[in-house]
Amino acid sequence: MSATPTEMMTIAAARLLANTDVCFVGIGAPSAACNLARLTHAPKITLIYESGTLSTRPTVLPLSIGDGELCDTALTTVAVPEMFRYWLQGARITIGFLGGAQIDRFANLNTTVVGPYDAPKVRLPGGGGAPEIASNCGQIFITMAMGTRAFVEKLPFITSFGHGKGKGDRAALGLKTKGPTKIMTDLCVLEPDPETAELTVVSLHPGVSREQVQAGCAWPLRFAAEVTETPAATAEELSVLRDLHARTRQAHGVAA
Amino acid sequence: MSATPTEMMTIAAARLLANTDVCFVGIGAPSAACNLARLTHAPKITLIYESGTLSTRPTVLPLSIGDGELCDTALTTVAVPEMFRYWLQGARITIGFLGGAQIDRFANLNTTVVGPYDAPKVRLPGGGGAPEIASNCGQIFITMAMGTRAFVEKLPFITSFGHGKGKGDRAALGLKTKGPTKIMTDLCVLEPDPETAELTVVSLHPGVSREQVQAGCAWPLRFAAEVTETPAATAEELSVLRDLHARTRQAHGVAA
Amino acid sequence: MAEFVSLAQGIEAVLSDGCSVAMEGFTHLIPHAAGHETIRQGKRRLTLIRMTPDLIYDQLIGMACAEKLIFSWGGNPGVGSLHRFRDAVENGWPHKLEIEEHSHAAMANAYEAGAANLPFAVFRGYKGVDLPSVNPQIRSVTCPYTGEVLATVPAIRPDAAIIHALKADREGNVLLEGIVGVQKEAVLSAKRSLVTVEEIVDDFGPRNANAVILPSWAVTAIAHVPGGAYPSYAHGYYKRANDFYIAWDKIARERDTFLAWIKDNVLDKGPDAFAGHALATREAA
Amino acid sequence: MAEFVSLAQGIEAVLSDGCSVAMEGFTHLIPHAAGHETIRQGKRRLTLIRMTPDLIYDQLIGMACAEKLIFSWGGNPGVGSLHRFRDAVENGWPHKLEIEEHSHAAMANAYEAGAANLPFAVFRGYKGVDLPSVNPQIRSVTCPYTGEVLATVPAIRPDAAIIHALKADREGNVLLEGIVGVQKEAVLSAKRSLVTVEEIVDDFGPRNANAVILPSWAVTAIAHVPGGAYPSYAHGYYKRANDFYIAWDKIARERDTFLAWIKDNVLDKGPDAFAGHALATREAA
Repeated sequence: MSATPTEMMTIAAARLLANTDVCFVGIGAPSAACNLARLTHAPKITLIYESGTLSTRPTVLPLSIGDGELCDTALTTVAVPEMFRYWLQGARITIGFLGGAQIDRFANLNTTVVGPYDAPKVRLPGGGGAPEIASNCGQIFITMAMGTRAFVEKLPFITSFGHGKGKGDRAALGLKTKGPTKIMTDLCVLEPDPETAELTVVSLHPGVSREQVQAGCAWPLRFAAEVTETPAATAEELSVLRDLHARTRQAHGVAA
Repeated sequence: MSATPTEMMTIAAARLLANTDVCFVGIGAPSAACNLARLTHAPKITLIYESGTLSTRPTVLPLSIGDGELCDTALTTVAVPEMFRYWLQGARITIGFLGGAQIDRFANLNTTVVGPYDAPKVRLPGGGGAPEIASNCGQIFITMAMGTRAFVEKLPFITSFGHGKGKGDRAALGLKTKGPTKIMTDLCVLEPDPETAELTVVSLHPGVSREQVQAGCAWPLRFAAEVTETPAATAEELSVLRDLHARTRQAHGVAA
Repeated sequence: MAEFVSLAQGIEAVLSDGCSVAMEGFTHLIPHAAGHETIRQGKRRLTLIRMTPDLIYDQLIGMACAEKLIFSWGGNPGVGSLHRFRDAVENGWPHKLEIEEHSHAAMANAYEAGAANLPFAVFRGYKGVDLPSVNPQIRSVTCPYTGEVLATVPAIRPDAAIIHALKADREGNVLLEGIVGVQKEAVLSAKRSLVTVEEIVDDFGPRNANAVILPSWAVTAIAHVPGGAYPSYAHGYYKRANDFYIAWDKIARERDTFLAWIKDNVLDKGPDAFAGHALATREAA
Repeated sequence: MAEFVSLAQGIEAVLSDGCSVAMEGFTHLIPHAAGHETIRQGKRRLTLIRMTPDLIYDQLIGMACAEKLIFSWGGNPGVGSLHRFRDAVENGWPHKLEIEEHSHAAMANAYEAGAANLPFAVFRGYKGVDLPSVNPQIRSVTCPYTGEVLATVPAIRPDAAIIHALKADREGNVLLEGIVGVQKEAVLSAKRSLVTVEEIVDDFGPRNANAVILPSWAVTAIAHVPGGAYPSYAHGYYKRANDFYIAWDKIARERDTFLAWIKDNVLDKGPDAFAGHALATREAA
C-alpha cells in the first residue's frame, strides 16, 4: 500500500501540525491534512474555518467552508465579521493554509485573473480570505500540485503576499508574521531559502526525481544543499486518511 | 388621591411615549416613565437598556441598568460594544432619556464635575452613555427635579450637548438629531423655544405657580405665550405607577 | 415593525430598478427563492453586493439583472467557476458588468461599519497585494496615536438587504442560528430589508449559543418561504444540495442550457417550488 | 491553553506592580473576589481600566493599589458616589490618582478595537462636549470617502484582563450568558487573562441565545471561585446584593470605616468567604 501523490501532499502537511496549533483551514487538501493530524498525532489541534466555526471536530470532511457539520461539532460559532476582526486580525491563528491557481518563486499567490485585470483571459474566483490570512496568521503552509502553469516565472496578479521579491520585503511592509514557511506539493516539499526567501526543494517524495520536480515548475528550481527523501506514508497515516475520505464519500455522496 | 411632584414628573414623561417608540432607558424616573407607558397606553413600546437588553418587559423596575430581570424579559441581549455601535450609533433609537446634576438654559447637561476639572470641588460620576445618547437618539427627553443648584446660569462642564448656545448650534456640529425636545420637572414642563432653543415653560403642574418654578431656576425663566396646566394624573396612571413601585419594593426590598 | 408579505410583494417592496442590494448568507441560508423572484420580476441595473456571489448571483448576472457586482470571492464552492459571472466579465454577456472587488476581511468589516452607521471601515489588510491598484475604493488612514497606516474601505450601506432565516415569531422578530455569517450586519446596514423564513412560530423555544435575533422593528418585511435557501441549506431543516452545486457547473457553462434551466425552473415556477426541493433534500439526507 | 489555578496563583500570574488591568463585568459578573485578592497581595501602581469603576475599584483605589484610572462612569449605581474614588480625585487620598476619562461609547469601542488588534477605534461621538478639552487621548480622523471628521480613542490593550464567568469546562473553555457586557472584548484585548468561575462542568449543556464562549486557547488561567461576583450577581446562581451597594455608601464615606471594613472582610478573609455571601444571597432571593 503506497500513497498517491495527492495523498503524499496531504500527509506531508499533516505531519507539520501540533496539538498547540490553531489552524485556519481551507477546503480540500488543507482540511484533509488538518483532520488527518487531528485523528493521528495531534488530537488537541484547534481547527477554525472562516465561516465562523471555532475549535471544530468534524467526523467527515466538509464539502464547503460552511457545512452544518462544522457548526454541529464546533465549540462555538461566531459571526463572520467577528471571525475576521477578533480571531484572524486578532493574531490568534498560528497557521494559515493557502493554495492558489499560481505561485511564484517567492511564494506569492494568484487566484484573481490570468491576463490583464480589466480584460482577463480567465477570471478566477478572487482572493476571498487569502490576502489577510497571508498577512495575519503566524505562518503560512501552502498545498499545491505542481505544473508549469501553476508554478510560474511571473504572476499576472498578486492576490496574496508571500515574500514579495525576496527576503526582507515582508518586514519592509510592517508585517510581523512569517509568511509562507512550507510548500507541500504532490512531488516534493519546498521552503524559502533562509538567506534569499526563494523557494528551495528540501525533500522529494519517495520515487520522485529532481527532473520530475523541475518539469513541474516554470522557473529554474533551486535545491537545498541536502535534499532528503520525504518519509513514506505510514500504514496508519494512509488508513486513517482513506477512512476519512471513505466516510466523507458515504456522507456526502461525493468526495471532498 | 393626587400625584406627588415626582410622580407628576414621571407621568408627564410617560404620556409622551407611543407604541412606535424605541426608547433608550436610564434608571430612575426614565425607567418608571417608560414602564408606566408600557403598562398603560403604549403596550408595544420598545425599551432598551444600555446593558444590552433589547425589547425588554420587566415586571418590576430594575435597580441597576443591568438587573437580571431586564435580561430575563428581553427579546434578546447583546454585548455592550454592539449596543453602542449597532443600536445607539446605528440611529435605531427614537427617544433617549437623560438627566443630570446640572442643566443650563439650552438644555446642555453636566454630570462630570463642580469646580475645575483638574481640581474639582465635587467629582460627579461622569458621562457614561450620555454624550452619545445625546447626539445619536432621534430626540431627547430630560427628567430632572428643579432647584437653583441644578438649573444653573452656566455649567462648569458640558458632559452632554443639548442646544449649545442656541438654535442652529446642533446643525453646525453636523448633528442631524433633534436633541432635547422636552424637559419634565417636578413642577412644570419646558420645551426649547422654536426660534431661539432657550428652554421655555409650556405647562405648569396642577397647583404650581410661576413664582415657584422661577424659584427653582437660577436664570430668569421664559414662559411660553400660552402656558397651560399639565393635566392632573388620572386615577389609572397613579394606580398603575404606585402598583409598579409597590411590586418593585416587594421584589427588591428597596425602592427603584 | 416588520410586515408579513408574500415573496412577490416583498421583492416589489424592497427592490427597484437601479438600487443596490445585499443578498447574504455564508454557505448557509442563501436566499435563493428571493433571487428567483427577482429574476421573475425582471429587475434591472441592480448593484449586487455579496461576499461570495455563488449560484444566486450567477443566475441574476446571467439574466441581465445586474449592472455592478461588489464581491470578494466569485466561485462555485468546491466545484469551480461561476460561468455566468465569468462570461459577463470575460465576454460582456449579456452585457458588461462593472466589478468592485475586495477581500473577505474588507467586506466583513464594511458590513460591520455599515451596521454601526460609520462611513468607512478600518482594518489591517491589503498589505503587498495588487487589489488596491485596481480598486480605487481601497484607501487608508493614519492612526492618530501610532502613525501606523491602515487600510480602509467604504461602509456597505445598501438600499436593501435580503436574507433567509430559520424562524419568525408572530411579532415579526427573526431568528437565525448555526453559521450566521454577515446577515445581521447586512440587515442593519441596509435602508430596508426582506427576510424569507422557513417557518413562523409562536415562540422561538430553546436556542443555540450563537443565535442571532433581529427585532421586528429592525426588519422591513418577512415572507414565509419554506425551503427558500435551497440548494443552500437551513440548519435543522434540510441539508446543502451538494449535487446541485455540481450540476450547476454543467447547466451554467453554456448560455443556452442556462437560459433553458432558468425558463423551466424560475420563470415558469413560483416560490412554492422551493418547499418541494427542501423536502426532497431532507428525505435524501 | 488555559491553566486551572487557585485565585491567589491566578492573581500572581497575571498581575504585577505597575501593570495595566481591566476587571470587567457590566453590573453582572463583576469579579469582586479577584479584586479582594489583588488587595491582599498588595499590588501597587496599577493602571485600572473599567467602564464603571463600581465598588470593586473604589476598594482598590482606597487601598492605594492604583496609579491611574481609565473609566467612563464612576458612581455607585442607583446609590450615589464612590467615596474612595472621590477622596482620591478631590483630596489625593491615599495618594493622587491620575484619571483618563471617556464616555461609555468610547470605552466600548476601544475594547472592541483592542480585541480586533487595531491601534485605535473610530466612532461618532464627543460632539459639542468638554471631555476632549481635558483628555488629549480623544482625537479624530477624517473619512477618506466623505470628508466627515470622526472621533477616535486609543484601543484598550491591557496587560491583563480579569473577569468572572458562570462556567468552565474541563478543557478550560469558558461560558458567560445573560448580560455579557464587554468581557469577551476585555479578555481578547489583553496580553493575559484570569477568569474566575462559579463552577467547573463536564459539559455546558443548553445555552442562552446570547451565550459567549471563550475557547481555552484564548484564556490564560481559570480559578474556581463560587460566589466570586458578590455583591454583583451571577445569572442563575445568585442575585445582586442591592442592600450591600446601599451599605457601601456608609462604609466607604469615611476613611476609618472603610479601612476597618477592608481589614475584616478582605485582609483577614480569603476567597472562600464569597461562597457564603452568594449562598446567603441565593437563600434571601
